[in-house]
Amino acid sequence: MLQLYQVHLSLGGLKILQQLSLEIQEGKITGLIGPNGAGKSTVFNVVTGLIPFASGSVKLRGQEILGASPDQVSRLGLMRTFQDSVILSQITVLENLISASPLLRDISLAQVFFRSAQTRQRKAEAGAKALELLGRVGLEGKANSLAKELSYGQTKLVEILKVMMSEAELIFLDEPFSGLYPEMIKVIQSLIYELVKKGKTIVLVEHNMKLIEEVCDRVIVLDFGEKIAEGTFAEVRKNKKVIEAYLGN
Amino acid sequence: MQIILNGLIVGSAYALMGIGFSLIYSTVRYFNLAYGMVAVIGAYVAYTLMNSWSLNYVIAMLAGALVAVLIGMLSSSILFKPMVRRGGSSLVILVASFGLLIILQNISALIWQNTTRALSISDRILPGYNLFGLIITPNQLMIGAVALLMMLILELFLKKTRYGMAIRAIGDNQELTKVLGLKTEQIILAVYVIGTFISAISATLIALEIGIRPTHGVTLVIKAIIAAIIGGLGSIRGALLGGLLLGVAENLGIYFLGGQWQDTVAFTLLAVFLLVRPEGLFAKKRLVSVN
Amino acid sequence: MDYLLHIAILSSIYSLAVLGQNYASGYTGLISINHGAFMGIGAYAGAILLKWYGVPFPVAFLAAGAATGLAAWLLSFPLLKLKGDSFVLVSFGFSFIAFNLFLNWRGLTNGALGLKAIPGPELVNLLDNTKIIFLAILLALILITLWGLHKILQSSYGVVIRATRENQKVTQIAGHCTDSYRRSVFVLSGVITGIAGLFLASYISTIDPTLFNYHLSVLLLIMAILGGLASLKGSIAGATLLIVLPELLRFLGLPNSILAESQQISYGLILILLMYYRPVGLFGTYKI
Amino acid sequence: MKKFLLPLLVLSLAACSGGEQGESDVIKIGYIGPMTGDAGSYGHDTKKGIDLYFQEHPTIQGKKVELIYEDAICNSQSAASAATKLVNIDQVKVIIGGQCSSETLGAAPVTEQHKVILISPVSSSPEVRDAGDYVFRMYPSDAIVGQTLAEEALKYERIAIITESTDYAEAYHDSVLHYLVQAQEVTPVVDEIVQPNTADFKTILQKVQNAKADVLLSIMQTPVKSGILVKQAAELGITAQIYGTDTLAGDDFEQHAKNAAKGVKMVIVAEDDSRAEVKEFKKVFGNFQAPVIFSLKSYDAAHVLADAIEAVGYDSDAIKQWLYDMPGREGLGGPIEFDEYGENNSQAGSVKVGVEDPATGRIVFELLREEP
Repeated sequence: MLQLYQVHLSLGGLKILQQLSLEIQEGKITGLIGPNGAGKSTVFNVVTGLIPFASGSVKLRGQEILGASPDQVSRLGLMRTFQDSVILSQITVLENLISASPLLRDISLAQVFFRSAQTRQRKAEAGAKALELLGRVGLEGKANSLAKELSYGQTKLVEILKVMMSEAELIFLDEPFSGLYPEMIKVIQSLIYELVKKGKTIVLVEHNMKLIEEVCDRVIVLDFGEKIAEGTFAEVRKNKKVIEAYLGN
Repeated sequence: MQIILNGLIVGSAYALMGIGFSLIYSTVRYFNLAYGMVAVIGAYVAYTLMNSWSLNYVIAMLAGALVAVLIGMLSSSILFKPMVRRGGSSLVILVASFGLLIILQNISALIWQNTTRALSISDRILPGYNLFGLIITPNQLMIGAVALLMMLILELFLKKTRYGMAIRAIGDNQELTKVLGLKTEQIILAVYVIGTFISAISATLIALEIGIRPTHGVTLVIKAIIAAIIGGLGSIRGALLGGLLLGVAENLGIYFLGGQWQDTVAFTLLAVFLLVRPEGLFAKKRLVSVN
Repeated sequence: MDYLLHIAILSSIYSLAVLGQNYASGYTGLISINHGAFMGIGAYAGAILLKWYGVPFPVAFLAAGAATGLAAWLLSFPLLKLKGDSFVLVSFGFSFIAFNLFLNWRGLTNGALGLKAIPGPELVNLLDNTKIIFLAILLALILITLWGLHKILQSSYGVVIRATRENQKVTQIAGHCTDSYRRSVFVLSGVITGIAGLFLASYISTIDPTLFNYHLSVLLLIMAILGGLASLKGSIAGATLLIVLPELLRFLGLPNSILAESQQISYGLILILLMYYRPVGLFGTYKI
Repeated sequence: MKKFLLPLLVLSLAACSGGEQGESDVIKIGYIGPMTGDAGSYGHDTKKGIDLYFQEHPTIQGKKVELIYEDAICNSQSAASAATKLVNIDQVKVIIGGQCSSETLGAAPVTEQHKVILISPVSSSPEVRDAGDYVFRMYPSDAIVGQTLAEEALKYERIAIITESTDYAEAYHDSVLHYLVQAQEVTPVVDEIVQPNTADFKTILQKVQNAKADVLLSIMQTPVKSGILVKQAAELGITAQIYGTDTLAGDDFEQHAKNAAKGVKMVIVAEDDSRAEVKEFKKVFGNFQAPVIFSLKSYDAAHVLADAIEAVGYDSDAIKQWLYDMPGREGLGGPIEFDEYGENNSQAGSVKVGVEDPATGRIVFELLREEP
């Protein structure tokens, strides 16, 4: 599904990603773990085009996307959440969700005026889907209130719903569980399983090892921008380099 | 060549304004448009001191700068700090600072009328000195000398003193300094004092050439912003070079294109820099910040 | 009676301009202090055609919109690369450049002498009191603009541009090319403001560069913020208040020497108090 | 929508109650001028000139005179607002006003439409000539005065001109250039324009220096600009003879130019100092913020208007006709006679030169005694 080959990123002498090569298999949940500052979020930022000045090659289903702009990458079916969950605060929760729907893409002024029935219909369709998703997690009451009124947990939840709205094939989740109490984690876990059931590929960055073991099929370990181990959680757990990286070098 | 000399002299005054502005911006992270007007009020005070109490130019300039510092600190503590505490975004503060600029501009128009007040070192107009073919007028000499002096003092202050290093540290990373226990409130106040002091000196210097008018508040702050952005926001050396570059470019524009295109040249220079090198000459490239 | 019509016409012209300003600043977060320059471009483009080439008013109307749209489109390339403070400052810089162009391109704009005797729309002469028809045309134009903007803002297009206002990166991640949206918003807001400029020119029939300097750009922004960012009726309320207020001051008989200065100081105070207590203004829904 | 109609209603109530005064007991005269802003000093002096006249002659046809002052901040849009208010609310038939040409041009369409007399004491731009047949002006058009300056310049070989890009200065510059190039086929060696707000002339003066011009015409909107130009020219050691226009004299000029003003000449529509009533006027007036001629012209405007109303009553058409037919007369500010365009071009410019007043050591401008 996604191949990174010799991806290198350095900023003013500081090597952030060093000749990183890795592969994400389709339909699986891959965990991306490593101590703080290993470059996990940076990988997300490079692949999704937020950081344009990395070198090497990134192929999504065989198509080179390094250097493409975030919206071009997104159109190829890739969606992500953010570590510190950035929400569009001064618009409604419903609007937050439908802004991620492919139905709202490439609307031109001409379509608004001359094919207004069609655009209205597509917006209504996206709205219905959003309401249905909100209903599933008991947030439909918040649909028309401004997103800034959501609690931290609810914001995390809405971010996952946004990913589901985008119907993306490849999904990057950046610490979706951090700072949540157990029932909320259960809800998000069920949503993730639902995504996998639909044949989506997920890359998960998370510090809670119990969740990684429970959720991920494969795991890739990064340290100082380098891949130091790969395999199932059990194999990786025994790997000496991983222990060393975590327990302190 | 004379044109470039004229440009460097005026540029050194712009550089001073730019340095003060860049210094303040690097610590407080918002644009204070009233900065230029506070400086002009410093020049007005110097003017009044010179005329009513016939103080000599340099003493009046320093006194005027102290008054400007007072106003600067007042505006920071009464208006800007509470707004930052209430979580106002930098845009909100920019618009509020524009409101303050309009108020100060019209108050000085009421006090000193809307005419252009003259400021000069001596009663008689003395012809310029001739240095191997280049003419340098007494005013230009004063501007260049004082500007250079101020820059040296600032450079020493930032490099040698404890406060200086703290200011540079806070410039790089605001959270870091909070963690290190440096009292950011005090440092921000210190930066305001220094920045406003320098800007008032520079405004009083420029006044030697073009007099003092309430509308100069806006033009000066714009020149300071251009110098600061070209040099790279937050970098002192950058603002210095940005100011000089701006001064020379303006004067070359006046000579070759004609006097009426002075502002246009200044803004085109800014636009070109923002297109080619948005982070300016010396600023560091930053990793992406999402919000 | 005429005086009331005069104020109503000025208020509608400025309301139209502030609708343009608010469409860019309130709904799409492009806080620009250069819409005064757009009004100038529209005014001069239309006035030159009307006065020297005697074109019928509708042609000048289209020309004013097209000229301002083109200027906005060209300006959008350097400007949209910037965000936050630098966007505001460079847009402020453009209002200086535009003022200089009006002042010094003597061949086209007759420089500081300005243009005199700019004819108004032909319809106006149906009635002897030209102001009534003038006001009618303006109100019709405002209604059309309100209907159009309302339609855009309720549509999915409106959702996307407000999303770009909140956070460009997140909206890009959601698959929208934010720059093309911001560009089309900036151009349309320029066109609306340019047409308001044309009506100002043909109403007071004599224009000179000082009418369109940075003061006008600042006034339009204050009107948008006072009325309320991201609010259509706020734009109209803000514009009307700041036109009617100074005229009221004429009746209070303040000693003239401090009249203009006190008026300006009240603008400054309004700005600070608004930013401090109620950044959304009277009817606004967006806090910058 | 209904929210903003409220202020309009309030306004109309205030307006209607004030408007309905009968023909009866008061003659209302409007005034439009820049009370504040950069040209505030002009507005101040012209207003004072009118006040002075109506203090001396408080009534016309036995009726009390009421003056209504409106500020137009040297801007055509506010002039239009001021004129509309005066014409509709105060229902004046006569307005003394428009000091800046942009004000007169802004107010003219409103006064023309309502057939109200607009008499401008000091607008000098040639554009005002055909602003309307109810529009009159006391000050000769720049086209005439410019000619005198051009003739003075022709006494030298290499002419340099520096102009500020404002309405008055550019109009004046065009008439001087027109006369030099068309009439005399002489082209200036330097013809530069400077921006209105900044005033750093050194680089342009460098051009004048390099072109070895022997005469420099400084056409500026305000005295302070000429003052700075003269100062910087002296600093750069420029030897060319400097000529200013009627906006040169003023205390701002003196503050900046100081001793460098010695020998600077200026062409101005000058009042004749020798006349006793002019000296008397100056004594009564006190200190001048703008050139003396401005307040004299506004005094004359009030005088001519009062005589017209006295003769034909408070009716604008009658007043218009009376003014056109008015025989030439001698006002404080010089001869007054209106041509068919309402212009008063019966006065050419005269030359003054800066001489050091031995008593105070200050530079004072006196009429050049020997005629060229």
